[in-house]
Amino acid sequence: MALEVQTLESAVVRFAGDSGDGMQLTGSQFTNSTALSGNDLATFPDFPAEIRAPVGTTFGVSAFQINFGATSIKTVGDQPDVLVAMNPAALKVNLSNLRKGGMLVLDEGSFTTRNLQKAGYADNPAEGDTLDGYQVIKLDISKMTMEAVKEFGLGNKEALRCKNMWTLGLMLWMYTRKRQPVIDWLEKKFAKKPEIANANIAALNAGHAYGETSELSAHIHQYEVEPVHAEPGIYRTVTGSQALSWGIAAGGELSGLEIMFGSYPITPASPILHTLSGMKELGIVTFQAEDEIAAICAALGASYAGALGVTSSSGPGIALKTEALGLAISTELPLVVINSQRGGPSTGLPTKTEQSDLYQAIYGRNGDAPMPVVATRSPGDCFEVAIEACRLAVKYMTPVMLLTDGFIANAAEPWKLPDLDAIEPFPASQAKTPEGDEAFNPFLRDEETLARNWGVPGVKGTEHRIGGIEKSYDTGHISYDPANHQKMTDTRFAKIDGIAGDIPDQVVDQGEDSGTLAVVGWGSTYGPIEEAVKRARADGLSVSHIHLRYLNPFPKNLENLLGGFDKILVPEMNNGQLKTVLRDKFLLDAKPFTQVSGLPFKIGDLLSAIRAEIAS
Amino acid sequence: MALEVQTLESAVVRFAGDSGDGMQLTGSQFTNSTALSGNDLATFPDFPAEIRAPVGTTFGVSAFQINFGATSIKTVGDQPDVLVAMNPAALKVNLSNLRKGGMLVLDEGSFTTRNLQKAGYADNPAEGDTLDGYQVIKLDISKMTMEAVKEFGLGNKEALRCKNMWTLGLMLWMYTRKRQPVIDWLEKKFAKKPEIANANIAALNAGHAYGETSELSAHIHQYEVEPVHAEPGIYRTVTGSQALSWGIAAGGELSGLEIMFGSYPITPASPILHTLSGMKELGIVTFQAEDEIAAICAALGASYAGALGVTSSSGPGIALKTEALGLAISTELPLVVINSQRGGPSTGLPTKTEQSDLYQAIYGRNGDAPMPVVATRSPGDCFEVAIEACRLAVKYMTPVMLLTDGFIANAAEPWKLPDLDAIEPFPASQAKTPEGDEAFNPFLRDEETLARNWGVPGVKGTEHRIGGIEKSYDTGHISYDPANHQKMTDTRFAKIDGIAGDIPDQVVDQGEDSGTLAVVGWGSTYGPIEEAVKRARADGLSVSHIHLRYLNPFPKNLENLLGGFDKILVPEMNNGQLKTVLRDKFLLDAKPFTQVSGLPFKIGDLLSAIRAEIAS
Amino acid sequence: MNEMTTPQEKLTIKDFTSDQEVRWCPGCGDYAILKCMQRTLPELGATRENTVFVSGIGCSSRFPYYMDTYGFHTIHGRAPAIATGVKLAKPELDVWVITGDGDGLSIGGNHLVHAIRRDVDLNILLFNNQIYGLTKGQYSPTSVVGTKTPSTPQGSVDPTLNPIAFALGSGARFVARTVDTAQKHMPDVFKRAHAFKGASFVEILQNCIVYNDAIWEEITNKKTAPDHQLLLEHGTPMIFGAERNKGIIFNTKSFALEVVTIGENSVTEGDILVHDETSLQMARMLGDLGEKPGEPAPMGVIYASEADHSYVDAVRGQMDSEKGKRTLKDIIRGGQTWVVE
Amino acid sequence: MNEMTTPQEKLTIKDFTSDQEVRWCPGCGDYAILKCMQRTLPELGATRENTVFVSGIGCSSRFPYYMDTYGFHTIHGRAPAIATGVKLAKPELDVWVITGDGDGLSIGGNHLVHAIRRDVDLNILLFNNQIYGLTKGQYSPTSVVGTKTPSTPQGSVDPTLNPIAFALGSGARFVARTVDTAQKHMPDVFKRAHAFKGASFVEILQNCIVYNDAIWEEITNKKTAPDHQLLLEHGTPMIFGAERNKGIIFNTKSFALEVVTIGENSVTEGDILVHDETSLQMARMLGDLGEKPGEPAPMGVIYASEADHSYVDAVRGQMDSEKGKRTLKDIIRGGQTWVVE
Ligand SMILES: Cc1ncc(C[n+]2csc(CCOP(=O)(O)OP(=O)(O)O)c2C)c(N)n1
Ligand SMILES: Cc1ncc(C[n+]2csc(CCOP(=O)(O)OP(=O)(O)O)c2C)c(N)n1
Ligand code: SF4
Ligand code: SF4
Ligand SMILES: [Mg+2]
Ligand SMILES: [Mg+2]
Repeated sequence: MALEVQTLESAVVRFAGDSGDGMQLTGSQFTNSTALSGNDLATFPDFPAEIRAPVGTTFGVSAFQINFGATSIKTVGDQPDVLVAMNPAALKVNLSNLRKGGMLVLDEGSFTTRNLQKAGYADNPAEGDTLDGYQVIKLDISKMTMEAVKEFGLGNKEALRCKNMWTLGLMLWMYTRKRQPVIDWLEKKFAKKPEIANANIAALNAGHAYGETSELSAHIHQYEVEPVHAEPGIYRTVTGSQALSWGIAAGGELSGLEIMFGSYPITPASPILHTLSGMKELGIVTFQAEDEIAAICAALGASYAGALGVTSSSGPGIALKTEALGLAISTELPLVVINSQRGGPSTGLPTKTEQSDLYQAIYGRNGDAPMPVVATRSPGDCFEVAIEACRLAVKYMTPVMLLTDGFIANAAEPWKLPDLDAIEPFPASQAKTPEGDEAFNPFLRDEETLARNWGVPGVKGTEHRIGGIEKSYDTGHISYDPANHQKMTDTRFAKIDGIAGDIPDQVVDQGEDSGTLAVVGWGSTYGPIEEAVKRARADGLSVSHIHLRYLNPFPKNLENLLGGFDKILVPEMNNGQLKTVLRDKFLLDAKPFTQVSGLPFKIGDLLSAIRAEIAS
Repeated sequence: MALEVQTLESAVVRFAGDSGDGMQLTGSQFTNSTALSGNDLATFPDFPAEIRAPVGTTFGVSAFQINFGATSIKTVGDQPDVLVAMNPAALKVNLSNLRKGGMLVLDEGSFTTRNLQKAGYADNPAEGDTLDGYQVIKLDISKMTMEAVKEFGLGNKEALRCKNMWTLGLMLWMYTRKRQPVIDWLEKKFAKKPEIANANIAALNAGHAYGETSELSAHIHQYEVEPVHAEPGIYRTVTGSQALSWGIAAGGELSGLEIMFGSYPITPASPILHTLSGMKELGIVTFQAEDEIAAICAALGASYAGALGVTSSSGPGIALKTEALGLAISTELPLVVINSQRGGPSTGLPTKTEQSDLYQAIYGRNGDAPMPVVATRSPGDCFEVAIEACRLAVKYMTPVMLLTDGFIANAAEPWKLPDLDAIEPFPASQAKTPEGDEAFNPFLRDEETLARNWGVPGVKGTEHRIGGIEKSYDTGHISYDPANHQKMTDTRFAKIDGIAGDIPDQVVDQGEDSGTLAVVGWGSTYGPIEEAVKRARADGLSVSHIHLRYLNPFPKNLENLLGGFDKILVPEMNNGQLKTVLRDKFLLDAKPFTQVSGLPFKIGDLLSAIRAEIAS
Repeated sequence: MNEMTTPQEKLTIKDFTSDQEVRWCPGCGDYAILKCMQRTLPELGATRENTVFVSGIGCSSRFPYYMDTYGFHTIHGRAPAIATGVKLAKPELDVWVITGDGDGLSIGGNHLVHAIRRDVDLNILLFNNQIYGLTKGQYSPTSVVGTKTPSTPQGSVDPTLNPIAFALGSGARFVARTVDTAQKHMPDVFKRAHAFKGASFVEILQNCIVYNDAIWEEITNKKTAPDHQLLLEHGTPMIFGAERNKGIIFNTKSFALEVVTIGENSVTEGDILVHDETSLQMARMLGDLGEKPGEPAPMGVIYASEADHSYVDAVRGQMDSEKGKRTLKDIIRGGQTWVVE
Repeated sequence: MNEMTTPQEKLTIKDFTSDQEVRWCPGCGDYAILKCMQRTLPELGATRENTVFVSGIGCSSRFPYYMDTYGFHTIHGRAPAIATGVKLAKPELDVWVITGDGDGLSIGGNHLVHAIRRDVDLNILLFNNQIYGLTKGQYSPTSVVGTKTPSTPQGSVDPTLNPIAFALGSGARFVARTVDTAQKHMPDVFKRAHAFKGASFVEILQNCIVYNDAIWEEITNKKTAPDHQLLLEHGTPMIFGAERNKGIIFNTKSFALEVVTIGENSVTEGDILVHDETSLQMARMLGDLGEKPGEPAPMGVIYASEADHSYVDAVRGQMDSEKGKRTLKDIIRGGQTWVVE
C-alpha cells in the first residue's frame, strides 16, 4: 500500500555519476519537467575538467544539482535532500554534502570490486555502516534497465546507456513530474534512430513503474511541489549563455547595428560563441579568431567600420585583450567585452566559478583608461545586462566590460519571455556626409553624453584618421600637447562618470533602505545572499541586501544609500575586490567576506557571516 | 671691461633646437662639465616623438634642460633661467616657459624666412617686441661657427654641425665650467676622424672666446655655482636606465644567478635592453624576443631552468605580458618585470612621462593574483630598487613589478658610486638531489617566507611538473579541490603580505612624523614634492613628505605613520591611483592631486596644492 | 551606405593627400611609397570614402595619416586582425594593410599568417627596411645575420626570416615584391594586388636612411640594378643583367634554380625558365632567389593564383543564406515553454 | 649542475612514467604517443634530470604531467617561447615542446615561427588532430574546409593551414611527420629529431576519438595505409602502394610532383624521384603532397639540413667571449667620475 503524497515547499536533488552516464542530460530533462510543472528552480551543472576522464574514477564524476520549489528559488541549495549516485566514485565525491537524513539512491549494479577500487573504497560502502543516518535506496538499476530495453536488441553498451532514463523515470515518479516532455524530447532527439528512442522511453517508463508498483512505494513517500506563484507570462528555462547571446542579438536589433562577434574558444565562455554561431539568421557575423587578441581586434575593426563589435572570453583571454582594450578606449569606439569568469590565477580552475576578475575589469589597463563595467546576477538577468552593455557602448562610444561567470553561464532557471517590442530601442547615430565644405571632426562630442562623432567608412565626406596616440580635443588629429592630454584624460573620465546619470538608481533588493547592516553583492552571489538575508531577516536582524549591476560608474544614489547603514558587508567569491572599489570611492568601512574555492557560497556560511558582522 | 662674476645658488638652462642640431649632446656635455664641477643637478631630455622630423618644424624641436646648484637639486626646475634657441621653432615651442626676465640666446643666423615660416611665425620675433621683458642675446652662431671651423676644410653641412659646440663653449664660459672634459670626450668620440674632432674643438673654443673677449662680457655677467656639499666619495652622472641595468646585474651577482633578460623594444624602456646587451661580459644573456609575450615567457622559462629571468617594457607591452605574469604568480617562479611608464592610454604619448600604470601593476590581472610592486624615485635610486626587486623575487619566489618612468629613464643626476662589496648578498637556494627515496615536492614551503622549493632541471631527483592549473598545497600536483584552492589563494596572499616584515619601515623624507599634512608620493614625483614641501615648510606650514618605494605590500608602519597626520595629499601624474590603494588599505581620506599632461609636476603647482589643502 | 554608388568625379593625387604634415625623416623611403600610392589610387578608380588604410605601429605605420581616405593607426602588429574585422563588417570597402618588418613579421607574425591563410580580401603592404625604425634602430626578423644595433652590439645571430617564404608558407595566393624607388614598377604591383580577390601580400623594399641606410643599394642603384634585379613577367623567360644575357634555369639535379649566362656552356635563350606566376613551386624558389651572391632579387608578381571561393563572401554567405529564417523572437520561444496565468 | 655528469644506470620505460593518472579520453591517440616517448627516451640515452617537456594548453599539452622528467605545462600557445628561455639558460638540457594544432598553429603560431626561424635547439612535437579537443571540439586552423563544429554549425569556411608548409616557410631545417599508431616509425622520428642540432619540427597525426574521430583512418588503417602513406627514406626512390608499384616523379612541365604507376605509360622504377632530405624544394613539394585525392601523405623525415651555426651557442658564445673582460665595478666606474672629499 502506497504512502500518501507529501507536499514540499522545495527540494534539492543531485544526480551524480560517471561522465559517461549522461547525468547532465538527466538533470536537464528533470529540470525541464520541473519547469513545466511551474516550479521555480535553479540548477548547477558540475562537470569534470577532463573531457572524458577514465571510467569510474573520482575525477571523472559529473553531477547536476537542482533546487526547485513552490516559492522563489534563488540558489541551487546548500545541501541536496536527495543524492542519486550511479557509481561508487559518485558516492565518494558527493556523499559528504548530502543533508544528514537525506535520501540516497544507489545503483548497486555498479558497485563492483573494480569500480569500488577505482573510487578508492577499500570496503563496499553500500554494505557497511558508512551510510547509516541516510535513507538508502539500493537498486540494481543497471540490471533493471537491461531488462527493460531487452526487446529493442541493442548492444550491451548501448542498452546500459539507458540507465539514466530509468533513473530519471524513478525520480519523476518520486516528485510527481510528467514524463511526456521527456518522451517528446527523446523522440525528437533520436528521430533518426527510433530503436534508441524507444529503448530510452521504455527505460524511463520502467523506472517510473518501479516506483509506482514496487515495494518502494510502501516505505518511500511520493512528493509534490506546488507551482510557484509567478508573474503571468510565457516561461522557459534558460542558461546564462543563452540569455547573454540573445541579449547581444537584441542589442544589435535595438541599436540598428550589425553584430560582429569575434571570439576564441575558452571555458566557460565558449557556449556564447556556439550560441551566436547558430544565430546567423539574425545577421550576426561570428568569427573564431586565431587568438583572443585577434578576436577583440577584429571586433574593434568591425566597430570602426560601423558595426557593433562584441568579444567574449574568460580571465586569461581577457588579459590578452588588455592592450587592444586600451585602443578601444583611446579611439572611443563602441565594443562589448564579455568576461565569463572562472577560477584563477593563470589557468587556475577552468571549470570552476569565481568572480576574481573585477580588479582586472575596473583597473587592469595601462594608462588612465576608464570604462563602464556591468555584471549579471543570474541566468535570466544576462539578457537585460547584455542589452544594457550594448546600449552604453553605442550611446557613449566606449568599450563596456560585462562580467558574468562560469556558474551563471551553465546554470538554468525559469525565465519569463521578454516582450521584445516593448524594449526601448537606442538607434546608433553615425555621421552623415557633411553639408558643404565643413571639415569632419571625429572627436567632436555630443554635449550631453560626451560621445564622439562616429564616422564610418563608406560614407563620403567623413574620411578621417584615428589611432591610439593622443588626439587633439579640437580636431581629432594627433596631439602631443600637454594641456590637451590633460583635457582628453579628464574628458574620458567625465564621459564614463557621466553614465551614472543615465542608469537607474540603485534599489534595495530586500529590506529597508537604511539600518544596521547592508550586504552588498554583485554577480552570481545574488541567490545565496538573497536567501541568507531572508533568513537573517526572519530571525529579526536589521539587514538589507543591495545587489549591484553597475560596477563602474556606480549608480549616483549608491553613496547615500550605503551611508544609511551602520555596517557594510561585501561577500565575494574573490579575495575582496568590490570591497576595494567601495572603500576607494566612498571611504566606507566595507568589510569583505570572501570565499575562493571555485564553488558558490553556501547560505549557511553567509548567514553566519551576517550574524557575526551584526554582533561585532 | 668685464662685469664681475656673480655667484648663484642654482640655475636652470634649457638648450633647444632642431632634432638635427645636437641638443641632446650639448646638454649632456654641459651636464658632464657641471657634474665635474661638483654641483648637484637634474636633467630632462625632452625629444620629439618623430625619429627625425622635418628640419625647422615645431614638432621637430629637441630640448635638454638642466638644473644645477650648490645645494641639493631635486627637480629640473619649473622655468628655465636661460633658454638657448637654435632656431625659430625652438623659440616658439619653449619661450612661454622661460622665466620672465630670463636670458634668451638666439642663433640669429637660423632666423631665415623659411625657418620662420616653418615655425609658424608671421613676423620675425627676434625683431619685434615679442621678446621684450627678456634679456635677449642675438648672435649669428651659424656664421661664427663657419668662421671658426673654416680651416678644417669640412663641407658646409658638416661645418654647420659644429654650431652646438660653439654654443656649448659660450655657455661653459657663462657658467665658468671647464672645457677640458668636453675636449677629451670629443677626441675620444672622433678618434678616427681627427678633422671632425678638431673642428668641434675649435668651435667650442671660439664660443668660449666669444664670451670672454666680445662686448658680451661688458653687459652680461658670468656666473659661478659653488660645488654642492656632498657626501665624500666617487661620483659620476647616471641615467635611470643605466642605474637600473646595473642594479639588475648586481642583483644577478648578489643572488648568484645568471640573469636572462628577455625584452622587446619600446619607448622609453629600450635603453635598458641596450645597456644590458652591452654587458655580456658579466654573463648576462639578453634576448630580443618577437614580442612582449615571448619576452616574458622566455624570461620565465629561464627562471624555471634556474636563472633569474628579467623582462622590461612600458605600458602597452606590460599589458601584453599580463597573462604570462599570471603563470609566474601561479608557478611561483622568480621574475623581475620592469615597467618604464609613459603617457597612456593605448599608444598615448610614448615619449612623455606619466605614472598611470600603478593600477595595472597592483590590480591588473585575472584571478586573485598578488605580487610585490616597487618603484624608483630618481635615476640613482634605480640601482638600489633594481637590486631590491631581484632580492624579493628570489627570496619569495615571485614575480616582482618594478615601476619606473620615461622621465627617470632618460634623466641624469650625480650619483655616488656604491660600494658593491658592502651590499648584503642574497644567495638563491635551489633544491638539491634529495637524500634517499624522499619524494620531491616543488610546493613545499619555507616556513618563514612561504617561498616554495625551487627545483631546477639538470638536478637529479628533483624532477617535477608544474603549470598554471591550481596545485595541491600538500603535493604540488594538480588539484581541483575547493578547500585546497582557498588555502593556496590565502597562501599566495600571505606570502606577498609577509614581505612587509622584510622591508624597512617607511621613513619620513622631510618633516615631522606627524602633523597637519602628509604629502605622500611615489616614483619620479620625488623631486618636485621634496622641493615644494621644503618651500612650504620654509613658509612655516606643518607638512611632511613621505615617499614610497614599496607599493605592495606597504611597509608595516605606514598605516600608523599616516594616521599621525590630519590630512593626506597624494600628488600623482595620473588620475589618482595610489590614492585608491591607500584609501582601500587604510580607509584614510587621502586626497588626490593629479596632473596628466605628460610632464613632471611644477613645484609652484604643488606648492599651491599644499597650501590649498592645508587651508581647506 | 548612402553615398557609395554615386558616380565619382575623376580624382587626382591631391584628393588622396591629407592635410597632415608628413613626419618621416628627410630622405626616408616611405615618402616615395606614399606618393606612389596617392598617385595610383585615382588610376584604380578608388574612392576616398570606400578606401581604408589600416596600420600597426612603426614609422611605416604612420602612412594612413597622410592619405585622405579612412585610416586606422592601430597597435603594434594587430593591423591584419583589425582589417579582417573591417572587411567582414563591410566587404565593399577596399582595405589596405600597412605594416613593417617588425610590425608584421615580429610581433604581428601570427595575425599575418592567419589573414593570409584565410585569404581575407586585403591588400597587405609590408615595408621591409630590415630594422625597427621608430624605436631607433634595433634589428628585426629580416635583418641579416651580423647586424649591429643597440640591442645587438656584437652583431645579430638570429637567422633571417624571408617574407616571401613566410607568406607562401602561410598559404598566400598573391605574393609580389617591389622597391621604394621603383616609381614605375610599384603602381603596377599595387594595381595587381588591388585587383586580386583574396589576401595580396606585397613586400616593399624600403630604405631607412637613418638606421639602415643603403641596404637595397645594389637593387636600386641604376648602375647595379640590372644585374641584381629580376623583373618578373608572367609567360616571359626570366632574363636579366645589364647585357640581358643572364637567366634563370631549373637544375633538375640540384633541384633548385640556378643563374646561367646565355651563350656560355651552350645555354641558349630557349633554355631559360619562363615565369609562371600560377606555379606555387616556382614562386617558392623565386622567394629564395637573391639570398646567395650572384643571384638577382625577383621583383614583381611572384605568385598569383586566385581561389575559387572567397572567405569573406563565404562567411557572409552563410549569414545571408539563413537570414530571416528565424527571428530573435522565434529563437527565444524555441525551447519548451509554459504559461503562467 | 651537480649530478649531470654521473654515469647513468640503464633506464627503462618505467623510469620515464610519472605517478600521475593519465587523464585523456579512453581511446585517445595521445596515449600511444606518450607510451612511445616513454619507450624511446631510454633508447636515446636520455636522463630524467636533463630532459624537460614544455607544453602549452590543450589535451596534448597535458603530456608533461605523465613523463617522469622535468615538465612545464604553461599557457596557451607560449610553449616555444618558454622553451627558448629554458634552452638559452641551460643549453645542456634536452628540451621537448609539446603542442597541438590549436596551441601551436592558432594562438601560438608566431612563437612557433620564431623558435623555428631562430633554429633554437628544441624538439617540437605538434599533435595534429585537426580540432580543439580540450575546449570540446571547435575547429582549428588545420580543420578541413566544411568541418561542422559548435562554432561552425554550417561548416568551416577558412582555408586550412598546412603545418609542414608553415614550418618550412618559417625557415625550418628539420621537418618530419609521423602518426600516433605508428609505434615502429615514431621512435625513429623522435630519434632523428633529438639528434638534430637546431629546431626540429615534427607533425604527429593524432586521433581525437571524441571530437574528430577517424580523420587519419586512411593513413592508419592497415588495409588502406600502403596506398595512402609514402614512407620516406633518404636516398631511396619514393615508391609506395600495396603493390609497391606507385611512385612520385617531378613533372617539369607542371613544375610539381605527380603520382605515377610503375609499369604504366612506360614508367620504370628508375624514373621515380629519389628522396633527398637535404633538398628544401623537394621538402616543400612533399609538404603539399597528400592534399589532393590519390596522393599519399609523406611520413618520416621530410627535410633535414643542419645549419653550420647554432643559435644558442652563438648567443652564449657572444657572452662567453666577453666574459670577465669587465666587471660590474669596471662598468659602473666607466664614465667620467669625480671625487668629493
Ligand atoms: C606593444 C608594443 N610593443 C612595442 C612597441 C614599440 N614599437 C613601435 S614600432 C616598433 C617596431 C617598428 O618596426 P617596423 O615594423 O619594422 O617599422 P619601421 O619603423 O621600421 O617602419 C616597435 C618595437 C609598441 N609600440 N607597442
Ligand atoms: C589564453 C587562452 N585562450 C584559450 C584557452 C582555451 N583553450 C585551451 S586548449 C585550446 C585549444 C586546444 O587545441 P589544440 O592545441 O589543438 O589541443 P588538443 O586539445 O586538440 O590536443 C583552447 C582554445 C586557454 N586555455 N587560454
Ligand atoms: S627612422 Fe628610418 S624608416 Fe623611420 S622615418 Fe626615419 S628613415 Fe624612415
Ligand atoms: S578530447 Fe580528443 S584529443 Fe582530447 S583527450 Fe579526448 S580524444 Fe584525446
Ligand atoms: Mg622596419
Ligand atoms: Mg588539436
